[in-house]
Amino acid sequence: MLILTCPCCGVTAEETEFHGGGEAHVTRFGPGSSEDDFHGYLFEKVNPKGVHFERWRHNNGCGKWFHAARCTVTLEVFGTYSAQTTEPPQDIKDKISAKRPGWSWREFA
Amino acid sequence: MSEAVSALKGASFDGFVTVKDTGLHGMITLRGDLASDAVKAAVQDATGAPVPGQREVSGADGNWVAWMSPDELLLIVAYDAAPQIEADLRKALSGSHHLVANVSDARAVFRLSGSATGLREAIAKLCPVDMTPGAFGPGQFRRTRMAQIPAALWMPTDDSLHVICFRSVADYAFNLLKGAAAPGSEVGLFS
Amino acid sequence: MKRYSAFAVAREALRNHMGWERAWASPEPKKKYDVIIIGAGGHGLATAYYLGKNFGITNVAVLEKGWLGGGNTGRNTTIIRSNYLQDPSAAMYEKSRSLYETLSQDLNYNIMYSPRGVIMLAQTEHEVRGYKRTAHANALQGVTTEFISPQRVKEIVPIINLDGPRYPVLGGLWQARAGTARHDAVAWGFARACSAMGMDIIQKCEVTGISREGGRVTGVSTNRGDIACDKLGIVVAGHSGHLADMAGFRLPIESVSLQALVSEPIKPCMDCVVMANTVHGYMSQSDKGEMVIGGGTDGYNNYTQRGAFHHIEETVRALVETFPMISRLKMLRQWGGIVDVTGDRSPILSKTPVEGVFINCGWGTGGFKATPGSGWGFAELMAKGHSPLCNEFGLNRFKEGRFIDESVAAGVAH
Amino acid sequence: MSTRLANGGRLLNKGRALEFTFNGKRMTGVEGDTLASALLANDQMMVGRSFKYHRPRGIVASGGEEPNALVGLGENGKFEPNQRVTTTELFDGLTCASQNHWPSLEFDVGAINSKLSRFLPAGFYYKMFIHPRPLWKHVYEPFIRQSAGLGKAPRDRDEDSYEHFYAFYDVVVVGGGVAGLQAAKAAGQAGAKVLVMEQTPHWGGRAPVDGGEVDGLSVDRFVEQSVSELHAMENVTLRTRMMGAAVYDHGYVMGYERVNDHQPDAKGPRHRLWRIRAGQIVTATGAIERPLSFAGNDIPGVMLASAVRDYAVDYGVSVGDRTVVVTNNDDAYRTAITLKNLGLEVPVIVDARPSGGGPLAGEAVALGIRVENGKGIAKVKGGKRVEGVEICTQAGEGAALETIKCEAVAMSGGWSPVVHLWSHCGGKLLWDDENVMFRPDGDKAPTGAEGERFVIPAGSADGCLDLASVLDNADAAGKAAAQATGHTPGKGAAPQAQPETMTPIQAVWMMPQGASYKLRMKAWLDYQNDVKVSDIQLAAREGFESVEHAKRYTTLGMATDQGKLSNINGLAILSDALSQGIPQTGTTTFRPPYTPISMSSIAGEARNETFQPIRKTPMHSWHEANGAHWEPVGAWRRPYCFQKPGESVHDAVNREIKQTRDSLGLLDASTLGKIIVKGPDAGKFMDMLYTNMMSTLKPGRCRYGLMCNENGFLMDDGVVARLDEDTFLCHTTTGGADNIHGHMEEWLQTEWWDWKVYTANVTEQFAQVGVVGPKSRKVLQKLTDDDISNDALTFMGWTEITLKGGLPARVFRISFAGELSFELAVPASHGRALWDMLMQAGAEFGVTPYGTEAMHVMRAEKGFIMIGDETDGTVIPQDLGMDWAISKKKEDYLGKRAQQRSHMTDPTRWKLVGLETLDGSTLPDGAYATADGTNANGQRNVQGRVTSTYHSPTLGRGIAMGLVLNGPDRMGDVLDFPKVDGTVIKAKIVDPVFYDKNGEKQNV
Repeated sequence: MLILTCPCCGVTAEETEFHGGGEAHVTRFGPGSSEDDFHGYLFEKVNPKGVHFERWRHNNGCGKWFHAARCTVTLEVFGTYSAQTTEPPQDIKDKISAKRPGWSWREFA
Repeated sequence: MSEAVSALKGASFDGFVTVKDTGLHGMITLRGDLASDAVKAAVQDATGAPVPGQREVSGADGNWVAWMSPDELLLIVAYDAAPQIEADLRKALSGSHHLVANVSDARAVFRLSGSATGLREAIAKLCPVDMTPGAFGPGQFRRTRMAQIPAALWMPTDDSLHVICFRSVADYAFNLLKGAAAPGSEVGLFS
Repeated sequence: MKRYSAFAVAREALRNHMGWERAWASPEPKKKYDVIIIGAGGHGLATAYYLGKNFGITNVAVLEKGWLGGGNTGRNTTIIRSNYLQDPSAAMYEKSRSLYETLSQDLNYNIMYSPRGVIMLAQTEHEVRGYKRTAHANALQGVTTEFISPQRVKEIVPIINLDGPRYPVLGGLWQARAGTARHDAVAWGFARACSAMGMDIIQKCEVTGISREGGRVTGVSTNRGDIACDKLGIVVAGHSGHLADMAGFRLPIESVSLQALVSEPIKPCMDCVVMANTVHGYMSQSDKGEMVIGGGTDGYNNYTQRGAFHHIEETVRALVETFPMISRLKMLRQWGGIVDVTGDRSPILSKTPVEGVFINCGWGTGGFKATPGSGWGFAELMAKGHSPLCNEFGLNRFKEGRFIDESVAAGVAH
Repeated sequence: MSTRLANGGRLLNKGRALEFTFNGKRMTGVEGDTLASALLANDQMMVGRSFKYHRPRGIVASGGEEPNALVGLGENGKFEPNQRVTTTELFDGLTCASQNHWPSLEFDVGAINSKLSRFLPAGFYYKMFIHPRPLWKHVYEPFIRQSAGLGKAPRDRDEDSYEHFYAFYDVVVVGGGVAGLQAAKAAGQAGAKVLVMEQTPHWGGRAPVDGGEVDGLSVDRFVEQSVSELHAMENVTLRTRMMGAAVYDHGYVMGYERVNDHQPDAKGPRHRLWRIRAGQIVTATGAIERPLSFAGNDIPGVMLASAVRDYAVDYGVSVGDRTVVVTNNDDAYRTAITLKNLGLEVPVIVDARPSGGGPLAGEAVALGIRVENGKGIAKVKGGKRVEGVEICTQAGEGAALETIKCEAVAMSGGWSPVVHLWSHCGGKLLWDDENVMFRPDGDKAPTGAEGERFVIPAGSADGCLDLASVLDNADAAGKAAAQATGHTPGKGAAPQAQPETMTPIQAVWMMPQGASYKLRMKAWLDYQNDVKVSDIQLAAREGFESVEHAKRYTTLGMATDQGKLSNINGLAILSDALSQGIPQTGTTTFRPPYTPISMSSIAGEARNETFQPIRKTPMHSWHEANGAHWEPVGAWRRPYCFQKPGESVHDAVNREIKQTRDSLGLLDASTLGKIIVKGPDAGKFMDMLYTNMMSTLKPGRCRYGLMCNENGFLMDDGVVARLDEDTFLCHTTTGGADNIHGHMEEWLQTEWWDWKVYTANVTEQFAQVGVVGPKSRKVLQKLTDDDISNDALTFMGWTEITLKGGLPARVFRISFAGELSFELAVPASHGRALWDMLMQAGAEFGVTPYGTEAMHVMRAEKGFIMIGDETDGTVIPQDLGMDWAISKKKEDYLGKRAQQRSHMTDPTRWKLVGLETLDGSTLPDGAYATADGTNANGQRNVQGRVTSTYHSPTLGRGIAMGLVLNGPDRMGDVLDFPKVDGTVIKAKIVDPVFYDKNGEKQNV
């Protein structure tokens, strides 16, 4: 039973106040995009054993979406941050680098 | 004009705390830039209360402003005053990007009173919220889950607590609170 | 291999059971195999078994990083049914169910297939329509099911509460020949039979890399050395994404935790399996007397084989309402498994971008019931390059938008 | 025989006698007894039968580890099977019965299995019952099933209530023994907010039984003092009768509080499940004594040495006048000494260690007790109770040296720390060779939300076996927990106890070492599941080498005690058989809960009325009072129809339809979702949400729209009204409001966050009533002075009106039934009043409220689709011939790209048509249209299916809609729809609009 801190209302609450929304920082591909791009956007999830950037909604709270960086093996939460961004903020990446040397994700590390 | 009625028409229950449907309140949803002077002024004029801080509620007895999210407030006023306030807010905020909606009839409000520790216990049976004095108290506004429905809590005073939920589940919420306050089920924790 | 029988047991009893041989050998890996299967769960072992039985391919190794049958095969709620809506699913699960019927005899190992029947409760008008549709589809698919009245439901399951305050029981989809089997025994029986055919089941052997040459697989590296192969089958459920990564392709898969629990054993009180999807719970009673209960999946990627308590809570709450008599039973044990879920919640049995590499995954919460069928079809796919059972379950279906979506019928849970 | 002693019994109030019955036999105990101690006081040695062989079973332990003594407790609505007598407090009037036997405990037919045991080794059923196949289903399995299970299945509804409680602490200490109390003190004094939970009603754990001194106080005085100090601390909470049931991720602890089990008639909940979030968890859960594996170690009267001691000291109960003690460690000597001091006989202490024990042994000898070193028990004599033991040399093969008469055997194989809670969330163990135990590996603790360690073992749970080290260890644990939660622990030293000198334990897994097969197959490991040493050895021989394989093959440790007594002994035997070290073998996984917890406590308050929320409209009470036949729609409850007295559902539906089409009907449409979308970019946003062009909608007008998900599939539909230049009101399906609002917010917050759009879900603000039928304008006009004529309010328009009396309302002139109709929206608080007004005003037109079924039939007569019927998550608007609702002009909308995929544009996709049976009958729900031949898997080919089918009272025949291969191009074709019984209904492909094709009726 996870605890998460909602960066939008600042509350730290248990999982039951939240709703998971899957992989974060996925680029939307619309009409005109290639078959592979569209397929990648809709279906190909990273599903890593390790650091995962994911979306959550505080649905039994302020109702806002936010992002979390979480380890899928230990369930450690490295941090939560605004959903209005296209890549994880530097401080979160630094924190992960400190705790998981050599980790990598897409172009970030 | 027909008489407006709340979901449970003032029903009440006496357990180790008293649970009562507080009847109708005027409620207005305001979405906009809460930091803007326009919103601050409009809210002040409408309710006499300032824009509350994050997860806080401002105002007093029947005139509250609750922080719902970074861009949303819930104004709680007298039921009959709501239409006028709604109009005033619209006027005051015209020009800025905002949303104002009269939602006075969309919700039910319950008041828990009596034992100051008892009402904390009753809520702690239903909501995953730390109800310890110091962790939660007057001035705070907490949106959360009450058993299987979304709800929000605030404490006008140390010995009273308000629960707000959607109107359609008022029955369910009332039954939950009755069970939580049932005589003999005291936990004796916050005393 | 010495045959198992009541006579054999009696004979051994007189020798203090000293004469029993190993159920399966524990060999050292060879340098090369025709086929390597990664994953000695039910599906992997069944694949190996049918490769040998149906296609005479016995130079096969099944590599297992832990102990065989130690994944979802040993963690599920043992339900076997084939009352699926979509043709490809119904074909796969019915093939599997019919194989289960004679599996004990085929393997000379009692896997305790018990066709005690499965009821899926219809508790909304929408579910009623959904299950009636499924019954019609099943009739044309050669799957015997019927939509039954609440009274019939009550006759079959006397302990059920038909008119709960929330969702009255409006009927049910009844498959009399569905049932359960002893999950461990399925893995053990297949393992014993594979070993008897001369296949190598290599436990505690973790694959660390997949080697390729010119887009073709050449072998695997493991903690017990490199092993060459012509064909490679990846059958590792929740860890599929990880293995696909090694082979250099991605899967439309997410791994989440699924939970189950059992009560303390009580005397028999419910003969069949009951699934109540509206309230998210299902329950059966094991031969041991435990009520076996299936829970929900977490809403987030998880590799811990643990889950959050509120899923257990939701399931138990639903079942206490549906079967009030379990209220005073106690939960004995609770556990989780990692399931791999695809974009349409149907499995993938497919060739891959890497020649010679085949993938069997995405069974989500429904893998156990498909074990022999999946092995049968996947073995055919690996041996011949195509299989009617597997054709619709290809990887490319997501690109084409050709989904096999079972959730459209009311019966979404497995 | 076992009896109550004249003296002893520190937990008893002998002044108060309590009556209870066991198998109908009246017995007497005293206040403070557990059911176990009371049964023993009444010489009830045999209390049950084992699972497989139905062997006689007696009480072995004194706590939650008890594998044998399970009873059916209470009656009717308070009956509970498999209740452990050792953890059941005695109360006046308690009734219980033993389990798993027929016809009686004393004489049990099933005991025949015991005679056959050599033919029923581990896993025998995998090897038998294979041929002939039918016999398994019809003979073998039914037999196995009948003989399976333990307690009776409850019959009646549970009379009690249950609840949850959410609590938050810096430090949660599990276990109220000296270790728990000391850890709590250390953490409490540092200022941490602490909860201490103890599963029994008493503080102090085992220490008071074993004695000793702390800081010059007797240990029980020390316990009292610690408890009162803790009570005095504001920041410390103490709870008894509360078990630490489970530890989950991120410091989540389950506390299982048995509030009223000991006073079943008291008010309040029976159980309360505490859901606690802890910064740090201190597991001061103690240790459990291990049995020894010798032949006949399962005969009633063979007990753990510590349990024999507990019953004597805590409950003043002697389990026998003559007790033989057998051990491989010093601790068991305490039992002998205790018994001797109580004036009971201890004929001999059998110590497997050649060199014997330490000071305690000396003490025993000084008391005149005979001690035999290097010896073991070859076998226990007796059937339903112990009669004696055969002594042999431990090193030998079991040749009897002498037989000693006795009534009880107190055994000790050493102690195993209770590591369950440590392990639940991933804490690892290490094997301690010196102390012969698995204990927590401090370097591999469970980690929490921040990657921090959040469980700290304390006292004997951490492998400390004497009082002095327990206190040191626990004090350190408490301080560490406080530190880790941001508090500064005091510098003070831990309370001091006299360190004890003990001779080391010697690992003894088999007694005697070289026991013959005959002895090994009578040496029990798992008492409840009847797993013996020989079974584990068989498993090993057959290749079940993983500890998980051996467990599952033999069922070792899978009984209701979850192997608390058997697991370590079992895996030691397995290791030995595989000639590998115990650490190489490892343990099985520890799964929650620690001991079983009630299902009802997990369900908590969610039962009956509060099982799940039911959403009710403002008119709900009227519906209830007027014959509503309810249908759950999502969380809502809607009338399916309104039954008049004596009227069938079918007739009611037909009446409602006829009346509505002829004159006037009312529909409570309050459940429809209503979402406001407002802002400068609202139009742009609406164009992305809907497949239609919404930005061009004029204020005052309505437009029907479709919404797809990114995968292209139709997800919702409804009427959109433009309220003003930058405000839209979106109506959604009844089930859809919350999802669609969430869907909108998701796109606004996570993809288009720079767009200036706000949304608000105002579904519950409005009560909405459909006023439907030729007379609808008339009745509405009676209620308002505003102009609602066809010119003022044209079809698909909306306006604000004021009802007589001044109530403002919105009127939407839309129609889902195909008649002239208006939807009226008023504030929910006036919903019931509006309904009453309309009923009154409509009386002269025979106004008829109608339900969801009439609504469905009428929309089907009109060929309108219904989300969930025509759509099922795999249908795209193009399938439904709704291309008219898909804007060609728009570059993009959610789902557009997906709809360009090859399978979505495939011309052979099934398309929507009407279906008309040739014989006028009604097609069955979900029927399929067959095509020639079968597919590659031998399944019958199909070419279409029914999506909606009803009897139309208006047309007096069955009507249906369906999706059919090339349907729209095959008007007039006749299809075969087989019913499940095989008979075929023929239906013709027709236009889906069956009623008022030109839409004249809605446009007057």
